[in-house]
Amino acid sequence: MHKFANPARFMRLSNILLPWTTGLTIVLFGFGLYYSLILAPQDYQMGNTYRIMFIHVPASYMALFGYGVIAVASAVGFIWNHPLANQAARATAPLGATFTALALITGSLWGKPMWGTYWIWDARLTSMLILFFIYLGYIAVWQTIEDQAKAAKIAAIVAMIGIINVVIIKFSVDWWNTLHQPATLIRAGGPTIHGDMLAALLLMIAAFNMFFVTLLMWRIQSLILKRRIRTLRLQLGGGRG
Amino acid sequence: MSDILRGYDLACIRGEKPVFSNLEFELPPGQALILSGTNGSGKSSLLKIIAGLLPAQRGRISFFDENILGDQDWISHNICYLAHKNSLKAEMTVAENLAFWAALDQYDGDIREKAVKVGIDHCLDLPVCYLSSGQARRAALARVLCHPGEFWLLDEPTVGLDSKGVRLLADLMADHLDKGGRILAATHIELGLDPAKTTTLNMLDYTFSAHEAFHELFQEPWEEDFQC
Amino acid sequence: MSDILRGYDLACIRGEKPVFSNLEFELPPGQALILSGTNGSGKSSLLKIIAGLLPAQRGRISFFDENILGDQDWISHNICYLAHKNSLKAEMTVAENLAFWAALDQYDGDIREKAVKVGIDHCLDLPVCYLSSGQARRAALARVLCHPGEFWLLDEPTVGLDSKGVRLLADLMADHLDKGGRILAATHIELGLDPAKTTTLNMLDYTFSAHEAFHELFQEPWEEDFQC
Amino acid sequence: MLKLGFLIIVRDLRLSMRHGSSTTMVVSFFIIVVTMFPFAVGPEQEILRKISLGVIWVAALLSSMLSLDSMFQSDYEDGSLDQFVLSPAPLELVVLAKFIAHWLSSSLPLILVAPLLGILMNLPERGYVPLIVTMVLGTPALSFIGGIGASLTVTLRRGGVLLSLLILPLYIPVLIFAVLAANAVIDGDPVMDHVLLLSGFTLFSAAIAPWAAAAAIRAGLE
Amino acid sequence: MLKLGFLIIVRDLRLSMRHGSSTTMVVSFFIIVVTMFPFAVGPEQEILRKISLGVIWVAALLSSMLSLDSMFQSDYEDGSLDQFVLSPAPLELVVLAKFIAHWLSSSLPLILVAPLLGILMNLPERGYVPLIVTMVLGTPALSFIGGIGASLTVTLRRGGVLLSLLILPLYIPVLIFAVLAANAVIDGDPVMDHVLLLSGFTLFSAAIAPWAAAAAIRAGLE
Ligand code: HEM
Ligand SMILES: Nc1ncnc2c1ncn2[C@@H]1O[C@H](COP(=O)(O)OP(=O)(O)OP(=O)(O)O)[C@@H](O)[C@H]1O
Ligand SMILES: Nc1ncnc2c1ncn2[C@@H]1O[C@H](COP(=O)(O)OP(=O)(O)OP(=O)(O)O)[C@@H](O)[C@H]1O
Ligand SMILES: [Mg+2]
Ligand SMILES: [Mg+2]
Repeated sequence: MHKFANPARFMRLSNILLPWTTGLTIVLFGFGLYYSLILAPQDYQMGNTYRIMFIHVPASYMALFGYGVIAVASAVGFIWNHPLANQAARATAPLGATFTALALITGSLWGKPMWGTYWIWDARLTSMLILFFIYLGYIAVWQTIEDQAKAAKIAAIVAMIGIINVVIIKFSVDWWNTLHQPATLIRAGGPTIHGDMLAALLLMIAAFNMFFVTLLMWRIQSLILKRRIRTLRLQLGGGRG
Repeated sequence: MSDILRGYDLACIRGEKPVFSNLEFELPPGQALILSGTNGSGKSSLLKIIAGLLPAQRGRISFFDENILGDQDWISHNICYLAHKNSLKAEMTVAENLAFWAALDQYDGDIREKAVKVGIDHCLDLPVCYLSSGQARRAALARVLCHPGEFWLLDEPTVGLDSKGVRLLADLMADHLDKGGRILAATHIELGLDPAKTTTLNMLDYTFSAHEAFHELFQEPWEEDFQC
Repeated sequence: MSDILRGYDLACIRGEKPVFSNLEFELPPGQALILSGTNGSGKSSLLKIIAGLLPAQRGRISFFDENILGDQDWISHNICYLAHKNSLKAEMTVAENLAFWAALDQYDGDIREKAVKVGIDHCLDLPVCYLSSGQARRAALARVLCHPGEFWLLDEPTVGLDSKGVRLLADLMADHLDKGGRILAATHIELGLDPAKTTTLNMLDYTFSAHEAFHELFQEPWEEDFQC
Repeated sequence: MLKLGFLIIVRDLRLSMRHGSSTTMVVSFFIIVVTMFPFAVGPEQEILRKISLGVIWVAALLSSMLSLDSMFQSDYEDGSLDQFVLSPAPLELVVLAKFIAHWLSSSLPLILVAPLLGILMNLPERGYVPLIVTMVLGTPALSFIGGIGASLTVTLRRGGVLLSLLILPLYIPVLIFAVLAANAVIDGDPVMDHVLLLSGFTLFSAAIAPWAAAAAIRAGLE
Repeated sequence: MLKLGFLIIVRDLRLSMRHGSSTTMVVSFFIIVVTMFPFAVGPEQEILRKISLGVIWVAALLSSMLSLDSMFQSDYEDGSLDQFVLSPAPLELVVLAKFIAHWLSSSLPLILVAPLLGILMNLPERGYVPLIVTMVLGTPALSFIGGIGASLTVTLRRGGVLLSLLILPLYIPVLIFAVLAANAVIDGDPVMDHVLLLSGFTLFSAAIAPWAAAAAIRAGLE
């Protein structure tokens, strides 16, 4: 465990991996975009607007995936006081928040032609919105606390409480909404999805995933370097006397 | 098995700034250890580490062969910590403040008598926000007297005290030592304690370089494959 | 017409508590006036009154035949006040803090040079919340140096300073006196200033009895028809 | 042990009475926020009736949140928090006592004035009892969850606004269940499910809050 | 003189950017308060549409208020306020600069995100422009009036809640005129009266606030 905690080893490993993941991301995006914009047929109901799906669905998955990464990394960081895990959790947060925002934006852009309004208080939409807030709170914790060790611990507590809350919210919002407005609006796809559409979607999801991993490694690298620089600067600045 | 409080190999890093390392100390019963050192040399940090309020980067503190570092239970029954801040509620009177802490720390002696000892008895019924800086410090010292703990950790206890107050404090500390108590105090002022009972620890003997500290944080030489 | 700052017949009551009365002082250029007295004798209160931060119960302070008590305009251009608190923003670096106050106080000298003088230059780029208590006090002293005012009011300036810091402060004060500045300082420590340039004001000579204070407040004999 | 907890509750209640009584202020804030709504949405009785329950609950949430800030902040600033950590009373007990004191001094009075606001907001008559009952069941969760937030932000400079960001999302389940339960009564629907969920959430928060808050305080000390 | 004011504005803005940006947090509070309403009053589009404008304005009031607390408090606690009183800059100028900084760092961002919340709350399409315009005209009054409140309570320990009690009633005219004006536009009624009253109130508060606040601070020093 602690072998992997070593930032030098991480830097070495990620320096080897990064070119590959970057390349893979580009290739996957190339294929994915080709499939989704050109190969996949027009939808007989939604016309071309449904193509938003190829951004929307992967972004939604990444939003959830990101929070999972934060939760796991936080737990590891909190229990074993694992510096790299803490940095990983920290690095994931803005990525996850961005993908959440992307899911919200593409979703509501899609909602306008589908439902005639950008936003309805549907259970899934609502819990996504709250997930976004939880991301923001988590990021704010990191931003507010200067001392990294302390920030890591407090952010980990926030993340772990947050994951409980995501579950409770998901479930309570379902309750809240079924009483007032049965959710019948979403769901265009389902099992009847066209083969090329499915391929395109899967490719895009894979591309987004690679993209996510690549960005994450980059961010962890830059956080480690930043920390290194800060330590050196503090030593230069804050000698004794 | 030894009744000496011993610190081994202590190191401290604050906000990524290395403060001290390899620090060792010994504190037998009835003795005082005075921490000296320039501003920013880590006196307050050391006291907080011993009190369990700050995690040490490394090292241990043993007492009867147990590591008491971070042992909340032991600490709470044996250590009395006086910080830069006075821990008094401005809205409550001095008497109320002292009574509250005494009850929480499970001290059951006479509070007024202790207040007389630090010369704050005439302010017992004043709210703390009405006190001058020195009076408030005296009230905080009264809290120390109303604590059953054997170990006193005092962070600049003389701040704000007039010269009579400083003498008073020195007498109280001498008393505590006579009763077999122990004191760790950070101060810039000569208190005039019995030299036979006093050891001085100079924080400047334990400086910590950034290079070392970084290794410490990341547990392995780093420069070999990464230069910046 | 005189260039001596003179206080006449000053009295102070705080929170219904009489602090001092009939206080008089003189402060010619190039001189320091050290306020001494036990805790709670009113040193900080006197400084605040002179700085216009606290209303006096009675009395006046004259300078060139003007009463400067509460004359915000005169005070703001001539007085530099260092309180118990450091007036530094924890979130900003020392340099940013000093630059801000210097600009506001319309001082246009070199700030870094002053920081070197109080030995805080290596912390200039640190946020204030990273400083130890003594380092923060030094930063506050640097602010005093970056103030164009001739009158320094220093309330326990040595708090938290190590012995080197105290010597440094004494030198800076001596410098200021040599340049014709004046200093009013409350302190419990012997600073070692030139005795020819120093007067000591003992606050205990000006105690204010509750009886007198009561008359003062109600301006009329009261006891004759009401005994308690 | 219990004695220590009781001691802390008494001290906190006494502090909340001193200096202009923070209790009065929470109550006034509650009243003012609610009375702003008729101005904001217009005086139509029908709309007011429909939103009354929700508005009262949101105002209660916000008022209870407002006083959270001071739960640990002043203890931190004057160094008392360090002493609590050092004291023989377990930190979990200390924070639990503080949560209880917070509920007594800030939520209990809200429950007492809520019926008055119901009148102002044209709450349907069948709504009063459910409003009170849901507040009794739900507001402790506000103190517990809010307490976690307060302990997370206490060691931060100006954590006040961050506090709301962290805890408002956690308040949402309380709000949902409470309003669902009260509305179910008003509409004559079955209500037990919602009441159970609400109580369950409160119990759950009571169970985790002391541990989480104590851990947060320990982590935040410096 | 102007330079000094500018200096203070820059400093305050910088402080509000540091440490997790209090601006972000005010905005988040704003968004969260608004999103609580659908949970409280139910997701029906029609009701939400009716109350949307009012809810957004109330949330803006509360968010702007939330950050008032820090306007003078931290300066008081660390002794900076004493130095401001002693500085050659007139205290009226100092507080004016602080009011402007407060508006820039807390109300301006609210105005920018308000349209988003309009979408969430199903605001009628004709409502967006009036919402923005009334916010531009009305929010400065919030900073000015709030600033008076902040200066009155700064020297009190834990004045935060008292603050809201003092100023919320004074916020109500802003709320009334703004909502009337915006609704008049939506309903196609004549609007100039309301707009003039709103602007008048803002100008009036701008005229008295610096004097009142400076006087309050001088009176409160001890
Ligand atoms: C802001 C509005 C929206 C949000 C926040 C949102 C959120 C989400 C989320 C979180 C997921 C993935 C998680 C899951 O499968 O449960 C998802 C998937 C999906 N969304 Fe949306 N959505 C929005 C609007 C829309 C609209 C307007 C449509 C089309 C009418 C749509 C169609 C889909 C589809 C087809 C999937 C994939 C479903 C599946 O494979 O499970 N979404 N959305
Ligand atoms: N805010 C206040 N309200 C009411 N009374 C006060 C206040 N501050 C101080 N006092 C009282 O005024 C008296 C003088 O206080 P002051 O702070 O001037 O004393 P000091 O000489 O500076 O003491 P020290 O050496 O302890 O700093 C004290 O007896 C104190 O109790
Ligand atoms: N909260 C903090 N965050 C980061 N660094 C800190 C913090 N507090 C102190 N430091 C740094 O740690 C070092 C040691 O500080 P400490 O307070 O222990 O010094 P000290 O010996 O007590 O000094 P003083 O005599 O001035 O009180 C200082 O160099 C300081 O810059
Ligand atoms: Mg110290
Ligand atoms: Mg004093």
